[in-house]
Amino acid sequence: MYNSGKIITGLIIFVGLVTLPFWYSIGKANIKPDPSLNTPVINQMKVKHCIESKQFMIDNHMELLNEWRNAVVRDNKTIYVSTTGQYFTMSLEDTCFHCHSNEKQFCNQCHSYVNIQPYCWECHVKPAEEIANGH
Amino acid sequence: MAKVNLGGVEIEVDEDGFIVDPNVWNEKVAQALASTEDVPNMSEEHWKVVKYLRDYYQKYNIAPMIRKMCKDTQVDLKHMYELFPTGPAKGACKIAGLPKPTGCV
Amino acid sequence: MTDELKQDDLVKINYKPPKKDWMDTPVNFRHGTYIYPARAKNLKYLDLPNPREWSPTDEDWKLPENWKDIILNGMKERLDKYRSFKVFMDICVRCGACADKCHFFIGGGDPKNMPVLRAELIRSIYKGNFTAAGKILGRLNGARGLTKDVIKEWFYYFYQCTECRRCSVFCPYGIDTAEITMMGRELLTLLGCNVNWVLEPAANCYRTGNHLGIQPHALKDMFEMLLDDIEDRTGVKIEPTFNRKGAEILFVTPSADYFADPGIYTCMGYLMLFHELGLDYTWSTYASEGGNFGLFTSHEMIKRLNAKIYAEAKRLGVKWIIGGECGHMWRVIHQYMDTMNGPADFLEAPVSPITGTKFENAKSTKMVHITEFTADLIKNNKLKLDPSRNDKLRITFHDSCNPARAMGILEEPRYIIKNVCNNFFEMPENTAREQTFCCGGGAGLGTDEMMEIRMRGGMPRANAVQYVHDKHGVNRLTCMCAIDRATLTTLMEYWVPDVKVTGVHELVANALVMKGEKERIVDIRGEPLKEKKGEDDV
Amino acid sequence: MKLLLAFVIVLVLSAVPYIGIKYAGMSYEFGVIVPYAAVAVFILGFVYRIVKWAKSPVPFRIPTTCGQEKSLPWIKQNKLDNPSGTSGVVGRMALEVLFFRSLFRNTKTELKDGPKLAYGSSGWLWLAAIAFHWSFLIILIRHFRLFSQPVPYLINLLENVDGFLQIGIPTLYITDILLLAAVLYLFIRRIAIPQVRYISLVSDYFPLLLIFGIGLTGVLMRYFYRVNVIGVKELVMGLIALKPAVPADIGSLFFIHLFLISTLFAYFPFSKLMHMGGVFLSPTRNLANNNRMVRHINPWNYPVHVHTYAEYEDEFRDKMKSVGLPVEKE
Repeated sequence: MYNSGKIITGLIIFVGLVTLPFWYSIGKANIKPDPSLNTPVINQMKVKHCIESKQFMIDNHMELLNEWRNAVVRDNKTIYVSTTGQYFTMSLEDTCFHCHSNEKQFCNQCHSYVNIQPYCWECHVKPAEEIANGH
Repeated sequence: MAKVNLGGVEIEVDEDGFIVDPNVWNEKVAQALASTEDVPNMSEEHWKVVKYLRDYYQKYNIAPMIRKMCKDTQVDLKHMYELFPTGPAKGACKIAGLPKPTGCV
Repeated sequence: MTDELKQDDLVKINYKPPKKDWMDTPVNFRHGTYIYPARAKNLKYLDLPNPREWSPTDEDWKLPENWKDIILNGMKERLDKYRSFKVFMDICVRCGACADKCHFFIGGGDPKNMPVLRAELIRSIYKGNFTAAGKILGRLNGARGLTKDVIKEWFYYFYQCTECRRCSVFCPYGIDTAEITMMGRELLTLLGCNVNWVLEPAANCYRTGNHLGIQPHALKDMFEMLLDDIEDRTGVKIEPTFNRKGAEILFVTPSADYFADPGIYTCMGYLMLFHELGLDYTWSTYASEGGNFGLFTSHEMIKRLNAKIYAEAKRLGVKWIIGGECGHMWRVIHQYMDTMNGPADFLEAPVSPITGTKFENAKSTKMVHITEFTADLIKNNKLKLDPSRNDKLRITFHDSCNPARAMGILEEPRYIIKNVCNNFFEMPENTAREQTFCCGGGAGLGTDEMMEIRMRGGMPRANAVQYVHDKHGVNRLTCMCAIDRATLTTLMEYWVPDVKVTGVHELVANALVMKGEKERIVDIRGEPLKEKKGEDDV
Repeated sequence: MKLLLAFVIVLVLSAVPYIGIKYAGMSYEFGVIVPYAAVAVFILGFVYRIVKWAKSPVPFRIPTTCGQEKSLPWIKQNKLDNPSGTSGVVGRMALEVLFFRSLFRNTKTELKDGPKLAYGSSGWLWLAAIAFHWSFLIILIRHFRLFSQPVPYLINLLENVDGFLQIGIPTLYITDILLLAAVLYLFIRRIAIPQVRYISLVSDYFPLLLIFGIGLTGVLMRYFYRVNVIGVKELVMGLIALKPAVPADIGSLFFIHLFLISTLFAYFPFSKLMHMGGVFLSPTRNLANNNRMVRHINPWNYPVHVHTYAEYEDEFRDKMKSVGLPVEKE
């Protein structure tokens, strides 16, 4: 007794599952994220610079925000001193969104690409979309 | 298989000392086998049992059930073990030149 | 037999494996741990290869010149024929869950008696010769070359496995060491490396129809004796028939049941039961063996020996078959017979003539286990039973390996026992039902020269009996297997001397109230039904 | 010795992509060719192995029964441990494959003075095995977020459940911890239990260490030494769209991770890891115990020499007649 029918069915299911990503991607446009800095505030900046270096922000913004939250909420500290010695108010809404007022074009670009759902908005209000005109 | 001297004759025996060919058996051989089974002297009772076994084997090509052996020789099992300390199946059958029984026994 | 074995020595078990790798540890043939080789005459009678005089302790085993090719070709053939063998060779992850499930490992501590390592003995050769990874990586991947020492090791350890399948219950992939041992033994058979305790019964069975070599006239004589005893104890005269054409049912049981103590009492139980029912049945002298030592030799030998049952059923024109209490016999009948020697389309689906019950679960093979048959009788109130006749017995039940793990016949014997006696006690959970422990002497190991291994391997079983003996005063160990009845008797004498061994239908025989019987004052063994005062060992 | 060797092999396997990326700039080789090759070997090898097994028939129906058979109607059958039909077998296999039913039975035997044998239930191996396999599966499925665009909702759900503790940033996944802990346990157990160490081969240590390496590099990437996850996804999406391109600056840790996974995939079909497929083909588990109800066919069943009744009677006729047994020929 060989049970070849069952085995072949099993194999097809198995191969189908293993190659599922290939099938799933068929016909879907592979749009790469493109975070936009096109906001009125940023456009007005002469030197476009965040509170820390770009690479640092890419790698560590989540931890920075977490630290800020803890500092503000738990320790009542509100001033952040950057590595270059500048002072910033630790505030998502007042500091971050002051420049990055385009959540959809900025935050969500990468977050949705790699499927990250930050829980910022469980407390914070999403900023009103402000995109500079004429882009 | 090994050959041993039993009653002055070279006889082939198996690993446990049972003689391989029941036909080479005789009383001298029996005497010699008895001494290997803790039976130094073959009494009349011993001979009665051994001869019964021989007869049974010649008729049926097999050793009798132990129970039957006791019944037919009028030797109860306890006494059988006194006569043949290594047991009726092993000791008595061996002395009588019967092969060892095999199977689920 | 057991005299020179000291229990104190036996229980000093070192479970710690040696420092040296197992592949570098050669086997040591020591008296008490191996079985004598099969006699040339038995090999010849069965047309098996390489009949010769030899001994495992010899340096030269007189293997055929091309022994290596024989083994490798034999392996290839079996890998292609048995998915079980192939899959089991490949998927073991060596998790070790099986290690302390084997009674031989528990009782002896030899690491090669861990089922995983027993399989590695052959798996290492498989890897070295049949897998790319093994050929390239060699020992790193657990592969090794085939040498004569490997054959010796196989002989030693595949005849230290009772194919009880306990390990396969625990294996996450169901790897069944019995299957591997069977392959190992088949391969050894190709070289003529068999043991006499298996092959002599097989040759006898081939010739005379039963393991013990009982010829038809001797069989008849033995039954006379049993029938006299029954009449003596019950006053009922029974006249069974043999080789009778036209009977409704053929009855087949292990030959030990009508030859050896204590099986004969079980056999008397069958005789009395069938007589009382007025069953239209016959015994056969040609198919006079239920057991099948082919199972311990090769699949081909299983088929050759088993063929007699259907052939005889056909010749006699019976409708269906009942089988007696035996362990490995039922593995063969349940798992192999129909496939090998069926279809039994000349028989009818079994229906109990007494109760009208259709044995749906046996409708293809057409062979019913006697405990299924009897349990059905009791359930339908067809038997008059007086369980108090077994009152001096405090009973426990040993599930025989094959009925438990190859059939799952667990409740039927218990149901019968509970109806024919009043004092029944189960052994601990991890030692009963599908987790039951082997008697230590199954699969052709039940011979005296294996005594040390048997007493070691039987220790877990004996230990569980000891437990119920201490706790509940158990003095009788019931089983439904002829090998058990022989080997457990020795085992009990050695470990738990107060406990005697009995078959299920011996208990039935005692309890069965027969028409026209005289007052029973002795049990079927001829011993007083009631203990004399003061001798009560309860 | 075996252990050390396995360890060294995993170290070397980790060093290879590191050196290749850092010093030879072989990001295309390690980012594209190796993963493609590994997946191809995995799928083809896996299918090959299954087909190889499938080519051997199951000549006899040999289930190991672990409970009451189906017999008389009033006796309760254990349908899962002794199934008599397809549904029971499916149930038994599901319990086996999903919950490791047989391993769950595991006991530990101890010999005490007396002698007394004691059997304690021993769930640690089962627990570690369950934790390991399920964590591995969940982590694998979670990775689908890097393999799909848009990411299916189910993946979100799984991520949320796995990370429900909301510890740390990024959120700690329970399965990450479980996987590493379970592999570590399985590994230590292999060394610490003398019998298990005795049976262990290089090919037993190696996959454990390899998987530990994969888990470790994964955890390091996520929680400690960030790699450019956007770049990772771009690489992966390019691979599955069959338009491979390797973005710059992903970070060599990722390539170590990827290479170890590729090794695992390529190694899989040639190793004991095939138990994943084999467990489905195990004849002691995947067959119904309906032997006496339904005839099982052995495709290679062949005629054998038997001792016929006629031969038997010829040899014993006189003896049979002497005791009145009926004979066919006078």
